[in-house]
Amino acid sequence: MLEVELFGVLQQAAGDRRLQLDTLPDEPTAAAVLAVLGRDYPALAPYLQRVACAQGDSLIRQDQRIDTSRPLVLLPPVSGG
Amino acid sequence: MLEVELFGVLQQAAGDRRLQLDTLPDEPTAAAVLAVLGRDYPALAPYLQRVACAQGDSLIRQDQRIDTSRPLVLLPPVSGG
Amino acid sequence: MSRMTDQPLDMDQLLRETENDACGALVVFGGIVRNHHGGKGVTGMRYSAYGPMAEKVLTELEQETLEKFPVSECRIVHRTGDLAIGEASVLVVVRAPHRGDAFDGARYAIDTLKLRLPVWKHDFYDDGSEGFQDGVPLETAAQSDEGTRS
Amino acid sequence: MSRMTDQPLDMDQLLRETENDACGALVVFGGIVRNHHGGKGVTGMRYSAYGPMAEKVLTELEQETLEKFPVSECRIVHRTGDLAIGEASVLVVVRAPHRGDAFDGARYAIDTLKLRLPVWKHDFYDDGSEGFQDGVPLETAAQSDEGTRS
Repeated sequence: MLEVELFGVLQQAAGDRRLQLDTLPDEPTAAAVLAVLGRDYPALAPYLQRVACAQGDSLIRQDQRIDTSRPLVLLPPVSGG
Repeated sequence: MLEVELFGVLQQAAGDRRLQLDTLPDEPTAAAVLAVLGRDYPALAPYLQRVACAQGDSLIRQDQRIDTSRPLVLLPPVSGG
Repeated sequence: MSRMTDQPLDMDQLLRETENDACGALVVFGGIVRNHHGGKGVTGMRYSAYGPMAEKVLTELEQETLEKFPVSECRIVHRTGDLAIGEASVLVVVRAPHRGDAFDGARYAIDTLKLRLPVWKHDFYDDGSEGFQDGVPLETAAQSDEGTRS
Repeated sequence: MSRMTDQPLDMDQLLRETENDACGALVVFGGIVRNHHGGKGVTGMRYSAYGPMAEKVLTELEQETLEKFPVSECRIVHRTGDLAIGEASVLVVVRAPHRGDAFDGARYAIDTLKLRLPVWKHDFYDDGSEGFQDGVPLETAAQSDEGTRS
Protein backbone atom coordinates (compact mmCIF):
# COMPACT_ATOMS: atom_id res chain seq x y z
CA MET A 1 0.00 0.00 0.00
CA LEU A 2 1.23 3.48 -0.83
CA GLU A 3 -0.11 6.91 -0.01
CA VAL A 4 0.17 9.48 -2.82
CA GLU A 5 -0.04 13.23 -2.15
CA LEU A 6 -1.18 15.53 -4.92
CA PHE A 7 -0.54 19.24 -5.42
CA GLY A 8 -1.73 22.01 -7.70
CA VAL A 9 -3.62 21.02 -10.80
CA LEU A 10 -3.33 17.33 -9.82
CA GLN A 11 -5.70 17.92 -6.91
CA GLN A 12 -8.16 19.49 -9.30
CA ALA A 13 -7.85 16.61 -11.78
CA ALA A 14 -8.21 13.88 -9.15
CA GLY A 15 -10.75 15.75 -7.04
CA ASP A 16 -8.71 14.93 -3.94
CA ARG A 17 -5.43 15.71 -2.15
CA ARG A 18 -4.50 12.13 -1.37
CA LEU A 19 -4.88 8.74 -3.04
CA GLN A 20 -4.12 5.23 -1.84
CA LEU A 21 -2.61 2.65 -4.14
CA ASP A 22 -3.23 -0.88 -2.87
CA THR A 23 -1.66 -2.95 -5.62
CA LEU A 24 1.93 -2.20 -6.55
CA PRO A 25 4.91 -4.02 -8.03
CA ASP A 26 7.52 -5.20 -5.50
CA GLU A 27 10.10 -2.55 -4.59
CA PRO A 28 8.56 -0.03 -6.97
CA THR A 29 10.39 2.84 -8.61
CA ALA A 30 8.69 6.21 -8.87
CA ALA A 31 8.15 5.54 -12.58
CA ALA A 32 6.36 2.26 -11.79
CA VAL A 33 4.01 4.08 -9.41
CA LEU A 34 3.27 6.73 -12.03
CA ALA A 35 2.41 3.96 -14.52
CA VAL A 36 -0.07 2.42 -12.08
CA LEU A 37 -1.57 5.85 -11.33
CA GLY A 38 -2.03 6.68 -15.00
CA ARG A 39 -3.88 3.39 -15.51
CA ASP A 40 -6.09 3.60 -12.39
CA TYR A 41 -6.76 7.36 -12.57
CA PRO A 42 -7.22 8.35 -16.23
CA ALA A 43 -7.96 11.97 -15.19
CA LEU A 44 -4.37 12.22 -13.91
CA ALA A 45 -2.75 10.64 -16.96
CA PRO A 46 -2.35 13.82 -19.06
CA TYR A 47 -0.37 15.47 -16.26
CA LEU A 48 2.00 12.69 -15.25
CA GLN A 49 4.50 13.36 -18.05
CA ARG A 50 5.46 16.70 -16.49
CA VAL A 51 5.27 15.68 -12.83
CA ALA A 52 8.21 15.62 -10.42
CA CYS A 53 8.29 13.17 -7.51
CA ALA A 54 9.36 13.82 -3.93
CA GLN A 55 9.50 12.05 -0.61
CA GLY A 56 9.87 14.17 2.51
CA ASP A 57 11.71 17.38 1.64
CA SER A 58 13.64 16.00 -1.35
CA LEU A 59 13.01 15.38 -5.02
CA ILE A 60 13.63 11.83 -6.21
CA ARG A 61 14.52 10.57 -9.66
CA GLN A 62 11.93 8.50 -11.43
CA ASP A 63 14.24 5.52 -11.73
CA GLN A 64 14.75 5.58 -7.96
CA ARG A 65 13.10 3.00 -5.70
CA ILE A 66 10.70 4.63 -3.31
CA ASP A 67 10.11 4.08 0.39
CA THR A 68 6.55 2.75 0.44
CA SER A 69 6.21 3.53 4.14
CA ARG A 70 6.18 7.26 3.32
CA PRO A 71 3.88 9.22 0.98
CA LEU A 72 4.99 9.70 -2.60
CA VAL A 73 4.45 13.37 -3.41
CA LEU A 74 3.56 14.42 -6.95
CA LEU A 75 4.51 17.97 -7.94
CA PRO A 76 3.15 19.44 -11.19
CA PRO A 77 4.98 22.31 -12.95
CA VAL A 78 5.56 25.11 -10.44
CA SER A 79 4.45 28.75 -10.65
CA GLY A 80 5.73 30.41 -7.48
CA GLY A 81 7.09 33.90 -7.09
CA MET B 1 30.72 91.75 -11.41
CA LEU B 2 29.91 88.07 -11.14
CA GLU B 3 28.99 85.87 -8.24
CA VAL B 4 30.48 82.36 -8.32
CA GLU B 5 29.03 79.51 -6.22
CA LEU B 6 31.25 76.61 -5.25
CA PHE B 7 30.35 73.04 -4.29
CA GLY B 8 32.07 69.98 -2.90
CA VAL B 9 35.84 69.97 -2.88
CA LEU B 10 35.89 73.48 -4.40
CA GLN B 11 34.51 74.91 -1.16
CA GLN B 12 37.28 73.17 0.71
CA ALA B 13 39.95 74.44 -1.71
CA ALA B 14 38.69 78.03 -1.70
CA GLY B 15 37.72 78.07 1.98
CA ASP B 16 34.37 79.60 1.01
CA ARG B 17 31.06 78.82 -0.70
CA ARG B 18 30.92 82.00 -2.78
CA LEU B 19 33.38 84.25 -4.56
CA GLN B 20 32.95 87.56 -6.33
CA LEU B 21 34.81 88.36 -9.54
CA ASP B 22 35.00 92.09 -10.16
CA THR B 23 37.03 92.23 -13.34
CA LEU B 24 35.81 90.18 -16.28
CA PRO B 25 36.01 90.27 -20.06
CA ASP B 26 32.93 91.69 -21.84
CA GLU B 27 30.18 89.13 -22.45
CA PRO B 28 32.25 86.36 -20.91
CA THR B 29 31.93 82.66 -21.71
CA ALA B 30 32.07 80.11 -18.88
CA ALA B 31 35.58 79.21 -20.06
CA ALA B 32 36.71 82.84 -19.78
CA VAL B 33 35.43 83.00 -16.21
CA LEU B 34 37.27 79.77 -15.33
CA ALA B 35 40.49 81.28 -16.74
CA VAL B 36 40.11 84.34 -14.51
CA LEU B 37 39.33 82.15 -11.50
CA GLY B 38 42.36 79.95 -12.05
CA ARG B 39 44.57 83.04 -12.15
CA ASP B 40 43.05 84.84 -9.15
CA TYR B 41 42.53 81.72 -6.97
CA PRO B 42 45.52 79.38 -7.46
CA ALA B 43 44.05 76.95 -4.89
CA LEU B 44 41.15 76.30 -7.28
CA ALA B 45 43.30 75.89 -10.39
CA PRO B 46 43.95 72.12 -10.04
CA TYR B 47 40.20 71.42 -9.96
CA LEU B 48 38.94 73.60 -12.80
CA GLN B 49 39.82 71.13 -15.54
CA ARG B 50 37.15 68.70 -14.29
CA VAL B 51 34.52 71.23 -13.28
CA ALA B 52 31.07 71.55 -14.87
CA CYS B 53 29.29 74.91 -15.00
CA ALA B 54 25.64 75.66 -14.32
CA GLN B 55 23.30 78.60 -14.05
CA GLY B 56 19.98 78.09 -12.31
CA ASP B 57 18.92 74.47 -12.69
CA SER B 58 20.78 73.78 -15.96
CA LEU B 59 24.28 72.86 -17.01
CA ILE B 60 25.91 75.18 -19.52
CA ARG B 61 28.65 74.48 -22.03
CA GLN B 62 31.96 76.17 -21.44
CA ASP B 63 31.82 77.97 -24.79
CA GLN B 64 28.46 79.44 -23.84
CA ARG B 65 28.13 83.10 -22.84
CA ILE B 66 26.91 83.41 -19.28
CA ASP B 67 24.30 85.68 -17.74
CA THR B 68 26.41 87.81 -15.39
CA SER B 69 23.30 88.86 -13.45
CA ARG B 70 23.00 85.33 -12.05
CA PRO B 71 25.56 83.25 -10.13
CA LEU B 72 27.84 80.96 -12.08
CA VAL B 73 27.77 77.59 -10.30
CA LEU B 74 30.85 75.37 -10.35
CA LEU B 75 30.24 71.64 -9.89
CA PRO B 76 33.20 69.31 -9.27
CA PRO B 77 32.98 65.58 -10.14
CA VAL B 78 29.86 64.16 -8.49
CA SER B 79 29.61 61.26 -6.03
CA GLY B 80 25.91 60.88 -5.23
CA GLY B 81 23.97 57.69 -4.65
CA MET C 1 9.76 34.87 10.16
CA SER C 2 9.75 31.41 8.61
CA ARG C 3 10.37 31.46 4.89
CA MET C 4 6.95 30.06 3.93
CA THR C 5 4.07 31.79 5.67
CA ASP C 6 0.35 32.39 5.33
CA GLN C 7 0.73 35.80 6.99
CA PRO C 8 1.29 39.10 5.12
CA LEU C 9 4.98 39.52 4.32
CA ASP C 10 6.76 42.11 6.47
CA MET C 11 9.41 44.00 4.53
CA ASP C 12 10.46 46.11 7.51
CA GLN C 13 11.20 43.00 9.52
CA LEU C 14 13.32 41.55 6.70
CA LEU C 15 15.24 44.82 6.41
CA ARG C 16 15.95 44.76 10.15
CA GLU C 17 17.00 41.11 10.07
CA THR C 18 19.50 41.77 7.26
CA GLU C 19 21.11 44.95 8.60
CA ASN C 20 24.83 44.87 7.81
CA ASP C 21 27.12 47.87 8.27
CA ALA C 22 29.56 46.66 5.60
CA CYS C 23 26.94 46.76 2.83
CA GLY C 24 26.49 49.89 0.73
CA ALA C 25 23.80 48.37 -1.49
CA LEU C 26 20.34 47.02 -0.76
CA VAL C 27 18.12 45.45 -3.41
CA VAL C 28 14.59 44.29 -2.64
CA PHE C 29 12.48 42.36 -5.11
CA GLY C 30 8.76 42.01 -4.47
CA GLY C 31 6.37 39.84 -6.42
CA ILE C 32 2.97 41.55 -6.26
CA VAL C 33 -0.44 40.12 -7.14
CA ARG C 34 -1.48 42.06 -10.22
CA ASN C 35 -4.91 42.60 -11.70
CA HIS C 36 -4.36 40.85 -15.03
CA HIS C 37 -2.94 37.61 -16.44
CA GLY C 38 -2.99 36.29 -19.98
CA GLY C 39 -5.34 39.02 -21.13
CA LYS C 40 -7.92 38.38 -18.40
CA GLY C 41 -8.79 40.47 -15.36
CA VAL C 42 -7.68 38.91 -12.07
CA THR C 43 -9.56 39.54 -8.81
CA GLY C 44 -7.37 37.50 -6.47
CA MET C 45 -5.01 34.56 -6.20
CA ARG C 46 -4.46 31.51 -4.07
CA TYR C 47 -0.94 30.20 -3.53
CA SER C 48 -0.44 26.64 -2.36
CA ALA C 49 2.87 24.99 -1.52
CA TYR C 50 4.45 21.68 -0.68
CA GLY C 51 5.64 23.00 2.65
CA PRO C 52 8.49 20.75 3.81
CA MET C 53 10.32 20.97 0.50
CA ALA C 54 9.52 24.66 -0.09
CA GLU C 55 11.13 25.74 3.19
CA LYS C 56 14.24 23.72 2.34
CA VAL C 57 14.45 25.07 -1.23
CA LEU C 58 14.39 28.68 0.03
CA THR C 59 17.01 28.00 2.70
CA GLU C 60 19.29 26.41 0.12
CA LEU C 61 18.66 29.16 -2.42
CA GLU C 62 19.64 31.86 0.10
CA GLN C 63 22.86 29.95 0.78
CA GLU C 64 23.55 29.37 -2.91
CA THR C 65 23.08 33.09 -3.68
CA LEU C 66 25.55 33.96 -0.93
CA GLU C 67 28.05 31.52 -2.40
CA LYS C 68 27.66 32.44 -6.08
CA PHE C 69 27.74 36.25 -5.70
CA PRO C 70 29.79 38.65 -3.57
CA VAL C 71 26.74 39.48 -1.46
CA SER C 72 26.59 39.46 2.33
CA GLU C 73 22.90 38.97 3.09
CA CYS C 74 20.12 37.13 1.29
CA ARG C 75 16.64 36.49 2.70
CA ILE C 76 13.64 35.11 0.83
CA VAL C 77 10.08 34.73 2.10
CA HIS C 78 7.04 33.44 0.22
CA ARG C 79 3.37 33.78 1.06
CA THR C 80 0.68 31.12 0.79
CA GLY C 81 -3.11 31.26 0.99
CA ASP C 82 -5.53 33.78 -0.50
CA LEU C 83 -3.99 37.05 -1.64
CA ALA C 84 -5.68 40.25 -2.79
CA ILE C 85 -4.51 42.44 -5.66
CA GLY C 86 -1.51 44.50 -4.54
CA GLU C 87 -0.32 42.06 -1.86
CA ALA C 88 3.21 40.66 -1.98
CA SER C 89 3.55 36.95 -2.74
CA VAL C 90 7.33 36.90 -2.41
CA LEU C 91 10.09 39.17 -1.07
CA VAL C 92 13.79 38.84 -1.78
CA VAL C 93 16.23 41.04 0.16
CA VAL C 94 19.90 41.14 -0.80
CA ARG C 95 22.64 43.32 0.66
CA ALA C 96 26.16 43.66 -0.72
CA PRO C 97 29.13 46.00 -0.51
CA HIS C 98 28.52 46.99 -4.18
CA ARG C 99 25.31 47.59 -6.08
CA GLY C 100 25.96 45.51 -9.19
CA ASP C 101 26.41 42.42 -7.05
CA ALA C 102 23.25 43.13 -5.07
CA PHE C 103 21.22 43.43 -8.29
CA ASP C 104 22.77 40.27 -9.73
CA GLY C 105 22.18 38.27 -6.55
CA ALA C 106 18.55 39.34 -6.18
CA ARG C 107 17.81 38.59 -9.80
CA TYR C 108 19.42 35.18 -9.56
CA ALA C 109 17.45 34.38 -6.43
CA ILE C 110 14.03 35.21 -7.90
CA ASP C 111 14.80 33.67 -11.31
CA THR C 112 15.94 30.45 -9.66
CA LEU C 113 13.07 30.40 -7.16
CA LYS C 114 10.68 30.23 -10.10
CA LEU C 115 12.41 27.07 -11.34
CA ARG C 116 12.63 25.25 -8.02
CA LEU C 117 10.05 26.29 -5.46
CA PRO C 118 7.11 23.86 -5.14
CA VAL C 119 4.39 26.54 -5.17
CA TRP C 120 1.30 26.81 -7.38
CA LYS C 121 -0.71 29.86 -8.36
CA HIS C 122 -4.46 29.58 -8.68
CA ASP C 123 -6.05 32.60 -10.42
CA PHE C 124 -9.55 33.93 -9.87
CA TYR C 125 -10.73 35.90 -12.89
CA ASP C 126 -13.25 38.71 -13.11
CA ASP C 127 -15.42 36.65 -15.48
CA GLY C 128 -16.04 34.16 -12.67
CA SER C 129 -13.65 31.55 -14.02
CA GLU C 130 -10.61 30.27 -12.14
CA GLY C 131 -7.74 27.90 -12.59
CA PHE C 132 -4.16 26.93 -11.88
CA GLN C 133 -1.51 28.71 -13.91
CA ASP C 134 0.67 26.43 -15.95
CA GLY C 135 4.25 26.45 -14.75
CA VAL C 136 7.76 25.09 -15.08
CA PRO C 137 8.38 21.36 -14.59
CA LEU C 138 10.70 20.77 -11.63
CA GLU C 139 14.01 19.25 -12.57
CA THR C 140 15.20 16.29 -10.58
CA ALA C 141 18.89 15.94 -9.89
CA ALA C 142 19.37 13.40 -12.66
CA GLN C 143 18.04 15.83 -15.25
CA SER C 144 19.78 18.98 -14.06
CA ASP C 145 23.34 20.20 -14.63
CA GLU C 146 24.33 19.79 -11.03
CA GLY C 147 23.94 16.54 -9.23
CA THR C 148 23.66 17.91 -5.72
CA ARG C 149 20.34 19.65 -5.76
CA SER C 150 17.89 17.03 -4.62
CA MET D 1 8.20 63.78 -0.30
CA SER D 2 10.38 66.07 -2.37
CA ARG D 3 13.13 64.21 -4.18
CA MET D 4 15.99 65.91 -2.32
CA THR D 5 15.54 65.98 1.43
CA ASP D 6 17.54 66.33 4.63
CA GLN D 7 15.06 64.04 6.43
CA PRO D 8 15.42 60.23 6.77
CA LEU D 9 14.12 58.52 3.63
CA ASP D 10 10.76 56.81 4.09
CA MET D 11 10.51 53.60 2.06
CA ASP D 12 6.96 52.84 3.19
CA GLN D 13 5.78 56.19 1.90
CA LEU D 14 7.44 55.61 -1.48
CA LEU D 15 5.83 52.18 -1.70
CA ARG D 16 2.41 53.68 -1.00
CA GLU D 17 2.94 56.48 -3.51
CA THR D 18 3.82 54.00 -6.27
CA GLU D 19 1.06 51.45 -5.70
CA ASN D 20 -0.13 50.17 -9.08
CA ASP D 21 -2.46 47.18 -9.47
CA ALA D 22 -1.17 46.37 -12.95
CA CYS D 23 2.39 45.75 -11.73
CA GLY D 24 3.52 42.27 -10.73
CA ALA D 25 7.09 43.31 -9.97
CA LEU D 26 8.60 45.73 -7.47
CA VAL D 27 12.31 46.49 -7.28
CA VAL D 28 13.76 48.77 -4.62
CA PHE D 29 17.37 49.89 -4.61
CA GLY D 30 18.79 51.49 -1.48
CA GLY D 31 22.19 53.12 -1.18
CA ILE D 32 23.30 52.65 2.42
CA VAL D 33 26.11 54.38 4.29
CA ARG D 34 28.65 51.64 4.91
CA ASN D 35 31.43 51.45 7.45
CA HIS D 36 34.36 51.33 5.04
CA HIS D 37 35.70 53.09 1.95
CA GLY D 38 38.99 52.67 0.14
CA GLY D 39 40.34 50.44 2.87
CA LYS D 40 39.59 52.91 5.69
CA GLY D 41 36.96 52.69 8.39
CA VAL D 42 34.11 55.19 7.96
CA THR D 43 32.22 56.62 10.94
CA GLY D 44 29.73 58.80 9.05
CA MET D 45 29.12 60.79 5.90
CA ARG D 46 27.91 64.21 4.86
CA TYR D 47 26.04 64.61 1.58
CA SER D 48 25.80 68.04 0.01
CA ALA D 49 23.89 68.93 -3.16
CA TYR D 50 23.30 71.71 -5.62
CA GLY D 51 19.60 71.73 -4.84
CA PRO D 52 17.83 73.39 -7.79
CA MET D 53 19.57 71.23 -10.35
CA ALA D 54 19.46 68.04 -8.27
CA GLU D 55 15.68 68.14 -7.95
CA LYS D 56 15.36 68.63 -11.72
CA VAL D 57 17.84 65.86 -12.54
CA LEU D 58 15.85 63.36 -10.43
CA THR D 59 12.53 64.41 -11.94
CA GLU D 60 13.94 64.01 -15.46
CA LEU D 61 15.60 60.70 -14.60
CA GLU D 62 12.32 59.25 -13.32
CA GLN D 63 10.66 60.30 -16.58
CA GLU D 64 13.51 58.98 -18.71
CA THR D 65 13.38 55.60 -16.94
CA LEU D 66 9.63 55.39 -17.61
CA GLU D 67 10.27 56.14 -21.29
CA LYS D 68 13.24 53.82 -21.85
CA PHE D 69 11.85 50.73 -20.09
CA PRO D 70 8.42 49.08 -19.95
CA VAL D 71 7.99 50.12 -16.33
CA SER D 72 4.96 51.87 -14.86
CA GLU D 73 6.32 53.62 -11.78
CA CYS D 74 9.68 55.14 -10.94
CA ARG D 75 10.43 57.28 -7.89
CA ILE D 76 13.84 58.43 -6.68
CA VAL D 77 14.69 60.27 -3.47
CA HIS D 78 18.10 61.36 -2.20
CA ARG D 79 19.15 62.43 1.25
CA THR D 80 21.45 65.31 2.18
CA GLY D 81 23.14 66.29 5.43
CA ASP D 82 24.89 64.15 8.02
CA LEU D 83 24.18 60.41 7.80
CA ALA D 84 25.11 57.62 10.18
CA ILE D 85 26.29 54.15 9.19
CA GLY D 86 23.32 52.09 8.03
CA GLU D 87 21.16 55.04 6.94
CA ALA D 88 19.88 55.24 3.36
CA SER D 89 21.34 57.98 1.16
CA VAL D 90 19.18 57.13 -1.85
CA LEU D 91 16.09 55.05 -2.62
CA VAL D 92 14.91 54.02 -6.08
CA VAL D 93 11.50 52.36 -6.40
CA VAL D 94 10.43 50.84 -9.72
CA ARG D 95 7.27 48.89 -10.49
CA ALA D 96 6.55 47.05 -13.73
CA PRO D 97 4.27 44.32 -15.05
CA HIS D 98 7.32 42.02 -15.42
CA ARG D 99 10.32 41.53 -13.20
CA GLY D 100 13.13 41.77 -15.74
CA ASP D 101 11.98 45.23 -16.74
CA ALA D 102 11.73 46.35 -13.11
CA PHE D 103 15.32 45.21 -12.46
CA ASP D 104 16.59 46.86 -15.65
CA GLY D 105 14.79 50.12 -14.92
CA ALA D 106 16.01 50.36 -11.32
CA ARG D 107 19.57 49.59 -12.33
CA TYR D 108 19.49 52.18 -15.10
CA ALA D 109 18.11 54.78 -12.71
CA ILE D 110 20.81 54.34 -10.05
CA ASP D 111 23.65 53.94 -12.57
CA THR D 112 22.59 57.13 -14.37
CA LEU D 113 21.98 59.03 -11.14
CA LYS D 114 25.62 58.52 -10.29
CA LEU D 115 26.65 60.21 -13.55
CA ARG D 116 24.31 63.18 -13.37
CA LEU D 117 23.20 64.13 -9.88
CA PRO D 118 25.06 67.13 -8.43
CA VAL D 119 25.72 65.58 -5.02
CA TRP D 120 29.00 65.21 -3.14
CA LYS D 121 30.01 62.71 -0.47
CA HIS D 122 32.22 63.80 2.36
CA ASP D 123 33.62 60.88 4.39
CA PHE D 124 34.56 60.91 8.06
CA TYR D 125 37.11 58.21 8.85
CA ASP D 126 37.81 56.41 12.07
CA ASP D 127 41.41 57.68 12.11
CA GLY D 128 40.06 61.23 12.52
CA SER D 129 40.68 62.23 8.91
CA GLU D 130 37.96 63.33 6.52
CA GLY D 131 37.52 64.40 2.92
CA PHE D 132 35.41 64.58 -0.20
CA GLN D 133 35.28 61.44 -2.29
CA ASP D 134 36.49 61.89 -5.82
CA GLY D 135 33.72 61.41 -8.36
CA VAL D 136 32.60 61.50 -11.95
CA PRO D 137 32.88 64.74 -13.94
CA LEU D 138 29.44 65.93 -15.07
CA GLU D 139 28.97 65.92 -18.81
CA THR D 140 27.52 69.00 -20.41
CA ALA D 141 25.19 68.61 -23.36
CA ALA D 142 27.92 69.46 -25.87
CA GLN D 143 30.08 66.59 -24.63
CA SER D 144 27.40 63.94 -24.24
CA ASP D 145 25.75 61.68 -26.80
CA GLU D 146 22.40 63.38 -26.56
CA GLY D 147 22.00 67.09 -27.08
CA THR D 148 18.88 67.56 -25.01
CA ARG D 149 20.07 66.96 -21.50
CA SER D 150 21.10 70.44 -20.33
